[in-house]
Amino acid sequence: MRGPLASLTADDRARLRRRMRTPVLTFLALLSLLAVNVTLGATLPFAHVWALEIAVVGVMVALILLVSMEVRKEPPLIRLFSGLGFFWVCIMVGMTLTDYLAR
Amino acid sequence: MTPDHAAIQFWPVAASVKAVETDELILAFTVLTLALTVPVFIAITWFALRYREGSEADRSPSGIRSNLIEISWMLIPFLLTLIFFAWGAQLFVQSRNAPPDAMVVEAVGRQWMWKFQHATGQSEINDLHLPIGQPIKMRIISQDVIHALYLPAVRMQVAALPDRYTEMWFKADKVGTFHLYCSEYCGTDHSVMGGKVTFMNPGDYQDWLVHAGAQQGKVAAGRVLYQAYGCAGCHEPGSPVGAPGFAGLYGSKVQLADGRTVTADDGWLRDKILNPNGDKLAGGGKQVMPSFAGRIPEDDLGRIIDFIKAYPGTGQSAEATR
Amino acid sequence: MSESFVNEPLADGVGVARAHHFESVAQQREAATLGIWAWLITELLLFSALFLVALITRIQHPEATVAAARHLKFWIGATNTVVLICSSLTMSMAIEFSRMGWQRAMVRAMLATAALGALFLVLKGYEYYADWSEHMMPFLADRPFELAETPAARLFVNLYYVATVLHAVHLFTGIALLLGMTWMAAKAGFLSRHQNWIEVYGLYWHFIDLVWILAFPILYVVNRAT
Amino acid sequence: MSASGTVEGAAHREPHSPEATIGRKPDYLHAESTLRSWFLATDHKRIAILYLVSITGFFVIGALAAGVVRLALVVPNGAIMSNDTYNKAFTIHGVVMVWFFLIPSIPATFGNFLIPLMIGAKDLAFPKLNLTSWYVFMAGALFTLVSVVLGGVDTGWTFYAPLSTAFSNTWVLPALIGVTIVGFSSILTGLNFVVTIHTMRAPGMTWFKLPIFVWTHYATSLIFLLATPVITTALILLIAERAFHVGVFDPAFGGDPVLFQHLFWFYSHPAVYIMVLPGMGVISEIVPAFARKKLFGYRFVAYASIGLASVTFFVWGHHMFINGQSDLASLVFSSLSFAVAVPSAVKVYNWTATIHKGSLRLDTPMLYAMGYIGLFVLGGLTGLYLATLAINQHVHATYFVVAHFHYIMVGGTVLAFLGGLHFWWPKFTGRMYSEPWGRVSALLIFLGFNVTFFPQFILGYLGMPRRYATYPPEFQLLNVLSSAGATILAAGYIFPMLYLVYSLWFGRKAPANPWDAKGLEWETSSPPPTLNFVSPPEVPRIPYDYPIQATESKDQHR
Repeated sequence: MRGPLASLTADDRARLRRRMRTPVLTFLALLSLLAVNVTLGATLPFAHVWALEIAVVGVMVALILLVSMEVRKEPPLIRLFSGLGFFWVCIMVGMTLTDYLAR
Repeated sequence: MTPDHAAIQFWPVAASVKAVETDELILAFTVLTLALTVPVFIAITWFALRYREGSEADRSPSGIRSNLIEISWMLIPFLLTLIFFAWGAQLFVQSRNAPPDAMVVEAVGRQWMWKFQHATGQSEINDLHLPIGQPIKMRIISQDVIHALYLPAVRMQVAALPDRYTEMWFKADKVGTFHLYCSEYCGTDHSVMGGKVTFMNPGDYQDWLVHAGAQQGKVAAGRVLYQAYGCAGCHEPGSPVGAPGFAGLYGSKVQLADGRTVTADDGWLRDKILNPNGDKLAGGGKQVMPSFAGRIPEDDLGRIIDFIKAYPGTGQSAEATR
Repeated sequence: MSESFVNEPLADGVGVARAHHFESVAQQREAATLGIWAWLITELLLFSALFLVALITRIQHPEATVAAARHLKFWIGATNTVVLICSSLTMSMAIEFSRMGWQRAMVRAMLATAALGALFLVLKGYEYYADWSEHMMPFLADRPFELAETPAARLFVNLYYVATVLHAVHLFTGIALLLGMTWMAAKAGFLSRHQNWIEVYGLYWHFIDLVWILAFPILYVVNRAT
Repeated sequence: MSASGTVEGAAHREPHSPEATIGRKPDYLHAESTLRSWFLATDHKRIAILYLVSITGFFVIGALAAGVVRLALVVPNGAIMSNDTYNKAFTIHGVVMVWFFLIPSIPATFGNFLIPLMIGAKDLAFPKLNLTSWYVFMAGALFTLVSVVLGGVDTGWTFYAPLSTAFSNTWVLPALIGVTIVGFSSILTGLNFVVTIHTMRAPGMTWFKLPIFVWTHYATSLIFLLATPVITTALILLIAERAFHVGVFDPAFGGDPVLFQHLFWFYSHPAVYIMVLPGMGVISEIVPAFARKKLFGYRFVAYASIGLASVTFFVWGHHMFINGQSDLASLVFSSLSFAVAVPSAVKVYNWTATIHKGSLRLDTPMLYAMGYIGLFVLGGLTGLYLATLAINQHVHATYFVVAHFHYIMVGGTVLAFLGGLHFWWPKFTGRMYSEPWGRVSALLIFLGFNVTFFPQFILGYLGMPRRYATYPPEFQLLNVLSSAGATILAAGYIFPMLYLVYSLWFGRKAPANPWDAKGLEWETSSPPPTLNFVSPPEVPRIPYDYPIQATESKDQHR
């Protein structure tokens, strides 16, 4: 039940700053990574630029998982679960490609 | 229609080297299966009798080191079955790589019939005549859904895909007539989408290509098409629709509603199939037949007309066209 | 970032009421977190199967896929990605406020999140309208397709609709849930009973965001290059 | 978030052990008796009963369709019914049995009822979600059922494109929508089990004290979570394909129908283990209880469950050897398929070793368990035949396949289901059934099953394709034999339905532990009270603490 920001005590401001630091930094990092990808996509500077784009996306995904979704603070079980789905996606894609890349 | 099969059989005829090898493989696998399962069955039964509650059996701990026994019964059956993977894979790889001198036969599947075309141009519907001693490469495709061409006598089947060619090759070594099936479920008449494959001596095959093949095949093929395009559903005597029958039709004079009389020849039959609404027949029957223009390719149309030409007159046996 | 690793305790008066079948609140919280992660695994595989289909389409029809991808509204997609990244920030803020016990601020952050989600849907709707007017809706039988001369382009364009509609459905459901929860969260005593709802919901929202972070490059960006 | 995990909220005022205040409370069946109390139940035991009643209904429908199929095949020329009727009948049989019976069968009934009891919890982690999953299941299943029975669908349960998307004129669309909906029910059940097994175990109930039943259900739940969403996507694409001609599976637009098969089998092969693993769990409970002996190789059996659930994701391509996938893919999938033999062998040999030097009681559940072991072994090994490339080229899509998977699905899952039903019937209902009738039915089912399905192995090797409404006359003898066996099998199914229902009113009252079995579910009354245990159960020192212990138990439980 807090009032508008103006009525905050100095202590509250410090808490707010401490609490908001990580989300804001993550936000800025995500935006800059997106900017990189959009620039690459719009200019297509070199062949096989998709590989770099995928790598940038990988960093963005890792950032959301580890920081925004706080996986790095979670116990090992949750960490395992958060990675499990991605591992299974690799199985699905990899095994399917044994067909499509060898036809 | 009956291929060379006994009334009751317990082992399928093997008409190629691959078929014999597949049989050997499955027999050997069965020996292994028995070696792995019979002890289990005997053990379960024996234990069930020996160690029934109240029996005077020795139940003192056996002292078996369990990790060793666990690992052995994990690995020994696995390694034994791997032999069969290798064996099966080797036969498979052979069966996937046709020799360069193979004779190419085209196979086209569609709901619900097979059309085969020989290298020399002759074509057949549902039935297939092939020489022995000569590698045959079937180039298979479908016009609609997925089918699969299955020849049990050579122990081979391959899907007929709508978008690309698949291949199957074999070298038959036994003269005879065997089943030919569609083995991928393809809709209503899946189970009648098939016929027979006849393996012949090369000389007989050449003979067949020159004489019988082209001619005798046509009427029979026409009959299949007559069924496949749904003509029979209305035109066969006794059908609920009561469309005009074909007995004695070819060459006869037909009364039309506008008073004209025409002769039912090849050209008129063709027009009537493609444009049923033209040349309305006398007798006031309701015109319900849909147009087949664009739906029947020209070669099929020719076969259907051949079939109508040969349609037996009233009283004759329908067997004449089979 | 080191101090952010230090687990800050919840503020006074913030917590979770134990349901009858749990032995402790800790167990209940653990169950909720694990449950949402299990659900997110299924979401990931759901969308990944679509991405796999997009990959196969690209392998089988590279030129048609590139032609189709270049017709997508790249800049609207990019703007929408920014919108969702903003909504992720407001969601993270809502979670932090809930932990601090600042209920009003939390409710405002949640409303902002829902508003950004709605903005995404509005932009998406505008994008569909633009696609429609450019004849880029091949699934409409009575409307000619712009890329009719490369028939396989149809595959990728239609797949784009399936994927984005599926994502929009998730977002729409998410907004509805969020508004319902905001309504409850505005009442007194919410944070003392259901604080972990915000955390669990936050994971879902971030994940829908993550799916878009994957979908945007897979649909719009990587296929622009031949 | 873990930050706050240890902090108890201000509103948490209830005492920690409400059990102390509970006196003699009525059991879960009699706690309330209104219809509303059943249809809005959140008690996992009541939801299990809801599932049990509904899947029994679906089983009857599927079995009737099977009866129609076997009737048609008595004559080779299709004189009994039209091809369309036959195709619709086998589609009903497949769709209903696979999607609405086999997949939910053991997990949604026994798993739902027993997992909380076995781990010493009061309920599943998410009781409302559990009820939701039943409603989702019923909604999807009834939707599909109406379309396959009233309208008819002729695609088979596999819905292969482009037959299902562009060619069939039947009610494919509603059937697909219903099956898609049912998938969500599977996901919710699996999610609930995973969370419950991780977080709700009683104090002291460590992973290696869990019954194998719980292990296999954990493995099954992982498959639910990891595989089901992929079939959901595949079905959504199929629905979009049929309704809007998306094109990705339609060769007319350059799409690839084989891609649908990949997505389909990525789910549907693991789904085989959704059906098989829970059955293995049931057998692992029954065999030690009736041999009075500790389960042999407990840890190996537990690990084998997780092993099976993982390996099963690498082998789906063995359904597609002749379907136009690349030769490399076929070789890879074939070789990996042989790895399934390892964990399967672990299970079978350990059950057999458990019987060795036991003290056996051949009651009804044990008869089913022994039948299961025999039939599962045959079904599993013929699976290896099918994974062998050269054999597959001959018997793919023949009756050999039909026989193989019925040995797994009926010989395996259905026998385990019936064995488990008899084993836990006293716990579910508080009543004992007629033991002589139980034994007679078990023997009838075993006999009827083998007469029905063994001839189909021969038919398949002779080359009779599956899904055939008509067939060459030389196959008639074996088909008639198979149909005759189906009649015996049907009789075997009817008996339990009669005497089990009879026992509900006239059966002897069951004690808490009629079999003198181990496991926490036997520590509470039959039927259990609403919150499962009157006082917190004491977790045993080791699992399967039966009188006869092989020396290996020391190795296993250091």
